[in-house]
Amino acid sequence: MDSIYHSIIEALIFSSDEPLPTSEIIKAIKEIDGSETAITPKDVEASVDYLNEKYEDDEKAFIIKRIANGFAFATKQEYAKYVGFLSSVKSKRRLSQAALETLAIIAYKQPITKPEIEVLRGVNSDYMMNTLLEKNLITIKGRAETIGRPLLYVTTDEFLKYFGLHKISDLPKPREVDEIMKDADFIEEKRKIMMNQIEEIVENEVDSEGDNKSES
Amino acid sequence: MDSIYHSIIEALIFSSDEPLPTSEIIKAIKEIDGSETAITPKDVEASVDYLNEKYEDDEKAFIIKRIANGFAFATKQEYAKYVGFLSSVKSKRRLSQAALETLAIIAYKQPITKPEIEVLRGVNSDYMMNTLLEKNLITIKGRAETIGRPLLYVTTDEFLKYFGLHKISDLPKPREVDEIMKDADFIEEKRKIMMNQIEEIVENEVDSEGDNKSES
Amino acid sequence: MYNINLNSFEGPLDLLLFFIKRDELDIYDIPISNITSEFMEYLALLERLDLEVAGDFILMASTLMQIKAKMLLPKEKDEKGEVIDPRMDLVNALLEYKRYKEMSEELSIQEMQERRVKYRGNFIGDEKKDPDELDALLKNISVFDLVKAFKSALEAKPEEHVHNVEMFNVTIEEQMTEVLNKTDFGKEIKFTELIKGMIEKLRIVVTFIALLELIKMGKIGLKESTEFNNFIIYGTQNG
Repeated sequence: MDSIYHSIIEALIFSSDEPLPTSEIIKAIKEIDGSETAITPKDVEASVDYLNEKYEDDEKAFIIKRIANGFAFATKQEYAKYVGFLSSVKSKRRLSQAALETLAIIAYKQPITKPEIEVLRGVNSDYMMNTLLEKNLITIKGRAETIGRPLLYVTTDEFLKYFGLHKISDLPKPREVDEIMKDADFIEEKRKIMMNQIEEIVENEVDSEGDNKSES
Repeated sequence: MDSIYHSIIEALIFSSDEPLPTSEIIKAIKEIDGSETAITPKDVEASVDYLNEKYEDDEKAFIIKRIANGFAFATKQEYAKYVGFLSSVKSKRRLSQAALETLAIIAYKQPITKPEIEVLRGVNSDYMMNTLLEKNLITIKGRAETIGRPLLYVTTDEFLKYFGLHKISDLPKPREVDEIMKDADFIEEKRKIMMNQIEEIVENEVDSEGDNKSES
Repeated sequence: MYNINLNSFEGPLDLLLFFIKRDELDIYDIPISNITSEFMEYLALLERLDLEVAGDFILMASTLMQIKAKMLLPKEKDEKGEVIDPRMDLVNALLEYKRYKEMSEELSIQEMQERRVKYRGNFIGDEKKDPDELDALLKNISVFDLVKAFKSALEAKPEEHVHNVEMFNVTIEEQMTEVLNKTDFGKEIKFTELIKGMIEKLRIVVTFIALLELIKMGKIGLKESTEFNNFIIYGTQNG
């Protein structure tokens, strides 16, 4: 592949306001330069890797992330403090524990019906489902073939974007039930370490959010 | 000025939703790094010039432009063809709200004639109908037996596939939709108030038991 | 988090897991009698506060009592002759729930990390140009579309000028020049804008013919407009 395509791929991803799939990149290039242009998904991947290495070397403040089935430019975490101060985009409230729990079940078991979710959580989940639908983190996709033909729920691309995931299979694998009780605190510990690392920054962010501290 | 500020300024301009004025950049930096940080508008200008020179040297596909009293990243003109193609494809792909509304009416009322759709929507729907026909989401199925024998429209298998349905009767019933969207805020609010009340009391009780190891 | 923070209990399963963890119980051998009384105390507390107890908690209370009762009866056996533990279903439910609770912690980590990342904020400065090969230009526009747009433009004109038969001098050449002027340097103009203010049908007809002529010469291009029965004309020559 000609090295000019590094720049073209860079321009395409840079100009897209949503994560750009490999297929769209190839389509755009072939449309402009002719359908005989030799460019494969592998070339695109290699090009993105090359670009990211360059950004790293040149100490750029941003890189190309693989997210929601596509590529998108994003700032590096080091600059979270500064950009967090400026922008209001992310000063949205974080999801509640109940919302995360419901989302986890849907993410791992999708497509799944509401009754199934409620059995797993042990609580009525009307409100949570409603909230997640409104936030466009989940959506309805068809019906189950079981009695009553309940609606089936799946996660959306917005879900992937919200959590910075490339595809659903990038989610960490849930552990087998047997393992769970053996070292039940494993993940909690991991989370705590993580929390401590970034606590300071998160606090700054929360401070600049200002008004919504009612959740804990 | 410390060279770290090149990257910070880069990150700030990159992530801002609007063209970012020099004053905002200085404000953000002083807010995070302390008001005594020595950084002047001239430093910011110099930094942007430096960054742009680097982008030029490294043959990046983008530069920082001065737009409307602020700085904003922009892809270079050399790539306008590619960027233009991408954005035109995107604008065509998105099912607009109007198209969706039309599609919904057809899905729930099929078979239906164009005049009936237009009565329901209150606007001429030629363009929308054409779009939906083109995308193969609806099709023509015979004529109504009424005066003028207008064409009858129905949804296609493509439509079912897109929404993950087996048959049209799998669409959520209007009643179900009401239920999903019903305002559960009230219940949630009540729950929160209740929980806060109990929390206090229980904490007091637990404290008085004296045996609780307090973590976190 | 050993303080009882009721806000953090997402339901009866969550509460039971809390008891198990706090008292370091073996989940496979839950002292059902103790845990039932703990659970009932919690419900009593809710009642003492005169609060409506959620149905889910009441349901769990009754499940616990059922298990407790079964524990006192002679053990049932399955087809293989193995003893059925009345607590088995509850244990499985707790483990499965615990599994997703863990995953929600993972999601929470992801959420925190993602919140520290920002995507590109504004796109107004990007140079965009539609592909300019003739094929691409006319891709979604057929002669039929042209005629349709023409027809609708004519129909939209008021009828009152029909009797005003006037002489006026308008030539195809003049209109071609006008169109070229308006589309100079790759500028764009909508068809409806172009014919705006043209009262006489003849002038519109002549302008339309001028357009066709210019397309044939490759001096202008057409592309789709999002509006119905309209299209955009633009110059293919820079100057």
